[in-house]
Amino acid sequence: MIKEEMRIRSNLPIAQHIFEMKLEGNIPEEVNQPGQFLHMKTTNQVTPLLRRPISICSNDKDKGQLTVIYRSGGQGTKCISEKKIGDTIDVLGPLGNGFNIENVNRTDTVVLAGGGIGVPPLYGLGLELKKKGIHVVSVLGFSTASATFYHDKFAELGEVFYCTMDGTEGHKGTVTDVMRRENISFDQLFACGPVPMLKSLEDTFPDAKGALSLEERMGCGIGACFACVCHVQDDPTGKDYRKVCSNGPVFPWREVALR
Amino acid sequence: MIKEEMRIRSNLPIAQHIFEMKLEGNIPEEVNQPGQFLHMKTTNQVTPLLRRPISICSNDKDKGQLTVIYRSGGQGTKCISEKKIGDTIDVLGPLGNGFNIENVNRTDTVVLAGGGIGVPPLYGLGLELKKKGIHVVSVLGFSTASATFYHDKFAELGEVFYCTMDGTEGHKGTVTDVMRRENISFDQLFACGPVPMLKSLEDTFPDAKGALSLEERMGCGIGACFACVCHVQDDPTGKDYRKVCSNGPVFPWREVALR
Amino acid sequence: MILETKLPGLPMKNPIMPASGCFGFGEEFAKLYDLSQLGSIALKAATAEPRYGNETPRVAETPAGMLNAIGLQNPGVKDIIEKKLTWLEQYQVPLLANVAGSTMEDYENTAKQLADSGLVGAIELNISCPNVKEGGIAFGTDPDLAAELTSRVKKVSSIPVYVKLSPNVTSIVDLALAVEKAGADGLSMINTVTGMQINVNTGKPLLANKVGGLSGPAVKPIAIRMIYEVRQQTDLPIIGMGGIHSVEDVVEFLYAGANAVAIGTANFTNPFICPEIIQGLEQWAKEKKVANIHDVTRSEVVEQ
Amino acid sequence: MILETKLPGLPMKNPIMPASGCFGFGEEFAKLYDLSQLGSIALKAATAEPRYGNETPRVAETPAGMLNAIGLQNPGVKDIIEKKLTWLEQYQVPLLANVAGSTMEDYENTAKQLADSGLVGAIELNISCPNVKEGGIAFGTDPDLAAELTSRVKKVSSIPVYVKLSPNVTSIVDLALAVEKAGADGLSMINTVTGMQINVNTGKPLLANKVGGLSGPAVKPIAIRMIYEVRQQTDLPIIGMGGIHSVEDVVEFLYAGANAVAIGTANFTNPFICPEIIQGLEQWAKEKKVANIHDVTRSEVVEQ
Ligand SMILES: Cc1cc2nc3c(=O)[nH]c(=O)nc-3n(C[C@H](O)[C@H](O)[C@H](O)COP(=O)(O)OP(=O)(O)OC[C@H]3O[C@@H](n4cnc5c(N)ncnc54)[C@H](O)[C@@H]3O)c2cc1C
Ligand SMILES: Cc1cc2nc3c(=O)[nH]c(=O)nc-3n(C[C@H](O)[C@H](O)[C@H](O)COP(=O)(O)OP(=O)(O)OC[C@H]3O[C@@H](n4cnc5c(N)ncnc54)[C@H](O)[C@@H]3O)c2cc1C
Ligand SMILES: Cc1cc2nc3c(=O)[nH]c(=O)nc-3n(C[C@H](O)[C@H](O)[C@H](O)COP(=O)(O)O)c2cc1C
Ligand SMILES: Cc1cc2nc3c(=O)[nH]c(=O)nc-3n(C[C@H](O)[C@H](O)[C@H](O)COP(=O)(O)O)c2cc1C
Ligand code: FES
Ligand code: FES
Repeated sequence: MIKEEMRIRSNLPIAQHIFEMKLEGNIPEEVNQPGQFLHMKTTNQVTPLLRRPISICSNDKDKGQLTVIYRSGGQGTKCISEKKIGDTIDVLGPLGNGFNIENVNRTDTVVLAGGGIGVPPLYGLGLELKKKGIHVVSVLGFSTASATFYHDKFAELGEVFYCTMDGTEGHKGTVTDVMRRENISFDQLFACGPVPMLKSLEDTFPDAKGALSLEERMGCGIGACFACVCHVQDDPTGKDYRKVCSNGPVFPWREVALR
Repeated sequence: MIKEEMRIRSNLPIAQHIFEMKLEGNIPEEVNQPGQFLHMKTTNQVTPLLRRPISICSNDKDKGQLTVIYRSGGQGTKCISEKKIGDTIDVLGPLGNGFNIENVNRTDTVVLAGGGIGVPPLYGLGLELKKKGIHVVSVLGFSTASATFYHDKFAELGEVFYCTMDGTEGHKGTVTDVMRRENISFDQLFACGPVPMLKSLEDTFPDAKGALSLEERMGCGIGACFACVCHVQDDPTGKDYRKVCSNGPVFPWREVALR
Repeated sequence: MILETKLPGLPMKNPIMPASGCFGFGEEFAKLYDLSQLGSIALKAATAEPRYGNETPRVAETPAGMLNAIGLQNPGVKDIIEKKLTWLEQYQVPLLANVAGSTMEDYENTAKQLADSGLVGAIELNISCPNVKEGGIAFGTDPDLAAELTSRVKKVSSIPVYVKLSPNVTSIVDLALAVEKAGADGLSMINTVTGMQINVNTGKPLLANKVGGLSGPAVKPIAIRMIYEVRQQTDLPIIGMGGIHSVEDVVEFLYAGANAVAIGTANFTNPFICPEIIQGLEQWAKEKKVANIHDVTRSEVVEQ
Repeated sequence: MILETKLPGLPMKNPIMPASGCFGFGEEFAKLYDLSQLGSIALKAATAEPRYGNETPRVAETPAGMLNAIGLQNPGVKDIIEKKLTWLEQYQVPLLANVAGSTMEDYENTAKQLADSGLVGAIELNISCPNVKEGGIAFGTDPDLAAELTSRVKKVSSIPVYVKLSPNVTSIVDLALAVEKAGADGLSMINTVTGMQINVNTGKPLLANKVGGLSGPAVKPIAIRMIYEVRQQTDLPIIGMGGIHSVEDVVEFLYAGANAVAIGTANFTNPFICPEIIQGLEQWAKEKKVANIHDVTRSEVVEQ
């Protein structure tokens, strides 16, 4: 884990409220799994006070560059979206444990199930899987057509199913709906998106292998403050826990309680 | 008084910690006296919370441009100093009452006595006096040579005496020292600078005509909050007051108590 | 879409007013916009006699906030009525007259004169100003004294009386319930939080008065908590304040349990903030399809 | 130039320590820098039994501050001693063990075990955590209870006891004097200010626990004021905290009357803040030609 001022190489809107930012520095060298995240200070001021956790979308060790995709919504992400090429940004990373693909076999079919701003880390994961020659199917859900992004990039990974809540692009409905309707089968399922989506996937595919990536409000981002804990499934005492920032954000299916 | 986003035309260091900034907008049209000031929001965030009062150094109604000179010291002025050409800045102005030169006769000799960051508004005042054909002598005091600025500009107004506390430029000592030592006489004396300087001028020239410009910590800048009041001289009740922001910042000599 | 807000003595067009001490008597702002847009105006504190207040510096900036120790500078109640209130009458805005003092008699006299003037809609008892030495604070921290003061002022005042509560207490609920019992018609909360800044160059307090009152966004979470707590215990009208800078902030205060809000420090950052927020609130209600702004206040808060 | 700071039970190299709850038991930070640089470490609160704490969301961001309602999650005093303290021993940093509980017996037992372990330099009684329902707060707001708790813990503890004071009181001086009389060896101040944030999309409190503790730069003026007030009344060592983010902030706390300082929330913004501030303080003292950092604390504060 490094704290550094990363240089901004580009920072452009790619969909409604969605920005893609390319950053350069020493952190890319340290990234060891897709699904790890950065903790970003949005200004040099004491407001916004807290860092913002943003997943690494893709990483290029050789160039020392990485890409993040983020939604500009609240105060902090708005500050990030106003940064210009050549500016620097104070970044802590890489943080957390990402997607472990060591147990994915070369002959497996992997489904990447992404919802909204949960889609970006799946792209980096897909790149790694493809590098290993693994068959990748992406099922990507968005609220509406104007919120979608990275069509070409996901197309390069393999087959892609889109769905939107309002039906303006792809199937109308949720990621789970599409997977059921299209009878999409898989050996391993990797997912990132809002909790209701994850929950519905877990309920629908109770035996799925693979992993999911969780979000939780964070303080430190490094495991010290206990802001980001979640419960564990099958824990009669109710006292067991995982920290999303340092044990996760990626967990095997059915390890943590989704609520 | 207008509140507007002024466009930054330049923002460059001209001495140690001292910046000159040129701004464009509708405020210049409203300026009616040298010595009025702007109240500047330094960021779009809630920190720094308060606006910063900065005097108008010179004003060009025709071009819709004005110049300010400021010292980058604390948090807020640092934010201003980081702004780039083309950026905008939220400005309230023009505020307050400036130097009244209606009572200066064409044949008068006027001394402009400035100390440090009190020097800038005197330049705009000097321009107006010169326009009326009045004989201007400037006596400018700084801490040290590297903090001085606007040599050429003041030279264009007339004779200039410099002094520095450490003797690195001009006379060693204060503005009052220089005026005494050089026997500088005047019909009217206009001054802006730290209170000890103003006080020493007032003590040395107890009958001076003209005016001085005061500083005080401000809240609103428009006369509503009573943050910036000062006592009045010869006020037995102790209850009389002036607001620096709206009655001043320029006052005739001996109207307000200097402490 | 309804913004109208009827509080005791204050038939407001909308739930927005400038906060006491941050708007003078409106003269400066009247040059900037039409004051008749405002729901109400909380006037600068009136005392029986004219006051100069504290020495300067009277304000300091803090992270997302400011400290002030103005010390209740004002021309005295007589001048206020004669010069300020008669002038304000033209705007037809219901006025909330903030009253301060060092003795119960002071409060009674000042409040009575204001009420009898017929020019203000309600009295706001400032029992919580941290910036004056002579009493005032004790009234704001001791429930018994607060109650006694309230009932005495109620007796002499023909118009509704709001009590402005101090956040510098262990239990603001105790204070609220005490003044409610004593007959208060409404609550204003919160006044400023006592704070201090030290000048690191001199090692001494920056404000001449040493301590000052903290206001601005920094205190908003404290205000929201206190209003939420008090709202669980009483149905009295609450005028909420503390750090409001945006329409979202106003909505947060309404959800917490405020019936109307006052905007203080933000007037310094943006003198046009009050009319801008009134417009913005209208817009917000339209977008959220809220028919009556007071549906926001009441519906969500009752259950703990 | 001397930064050394000798407080009861805490022979510190410098006056800087991370604040309780913001640094865990140091494990995460030990990966980032050498903990032996620190003056001391205030450990995360220990309770008699393991606790899960509150549900999430446990933190919210506020203007220049944050709210937290962790709810004292910790593995229980036994595990803390066996796993955390024995591991921390390698750094040779004096430890300040924060203790919380819901009954006096809880506090006594936990404090005794920690003291008896021989692994910590002093106890910090957390009588002021606003984020747990079962008691704890009352100890922090009632001077008599605070005093009783202090003297009971003093009796069972072989090491010095600091009491961590709550800012959510009418008079923090009363609390300070009460625990001083009861035998406290030092004071920590301030704990967090109780606050709330409401999610304007749902109209409901954002934190699962509804209320949380406000920390960060926003509360600094409150902390400075309280330390300054308490310093007028007692010579007890004070560990000051609340919003420290820079060397200037540390100096401000020392001028206010603190003998050492703790840095909490700033560790989240910058995990390297503690060593950076230690270095910066050394630099500052050099520039200002301060021979002993404690000349700053004492000289300026005594006169009111
Ligand atoms: C491990 C992880 C990876 C993430 N990856 C991405 C990503 O790649 N792209 C992306 O757009 N978003 C991502 N998020 C969500 C992102 O962190 C939030 O959208 C962001 O923090 C909101 O900040 P704001 O300034 O827009 O909102 P504000 O409302 O100003 O935020 C206020 C506070 O709440 C926190 N917060 C608000 N929403 C969330 C949330 N959903 N999750 C966690 N904290 C939140 C903020 O961090 C901040 O502390 C990720 C979250 C986590 C935990
Ligand atoms: C009428 C008037 C005209 C001024 N003209 C100029 C000018 O032309 N050029 C220039 O460099 N400076 C000028 N000043 C001083 C300038 O306002 C302060 O230097 C500036 O506000 C300091 O801000 P900061 O962010 O650097 O300091 P910070 O320490 O961050 O300021 C903290 C707070 O203190 C206030 N403050 C600090 N010092 C002063 C001061 N000397 N006067 C008033 N408020 C202060 C700030 O406004 C802010 O509210 C003027 C002041 C006044 C009142
Ligand atoms: C400069 C200033 C002066 C104030 N004067 C008064 C006053 O005279 N009477 C009063 O009841 N409150 C006074 N207050 C408190 C405000 O009315 C308000 O309660 C407080 O500032 C919180 O709101 P805000 O954060 O929006 O400013 C004053 C506040 C400030 C900043
Ligand atoms: C996430 C978090 C957890 C905390 N946990 C504790 C705790 O367990 N015990 C305690 O005494 N104080 C706790 N505190 C309070 C801090 O120790 C400190 O008193 C307070 O945060 C003010 O300092 P700061 O503004 O530098 O954070 C906690 C604060 C935070 C932000
Ligand atoms: S964010 Fe601090 S432990 Fe996870
Ligand atoms: S700054 Fe508000 S009255 Fe002058």
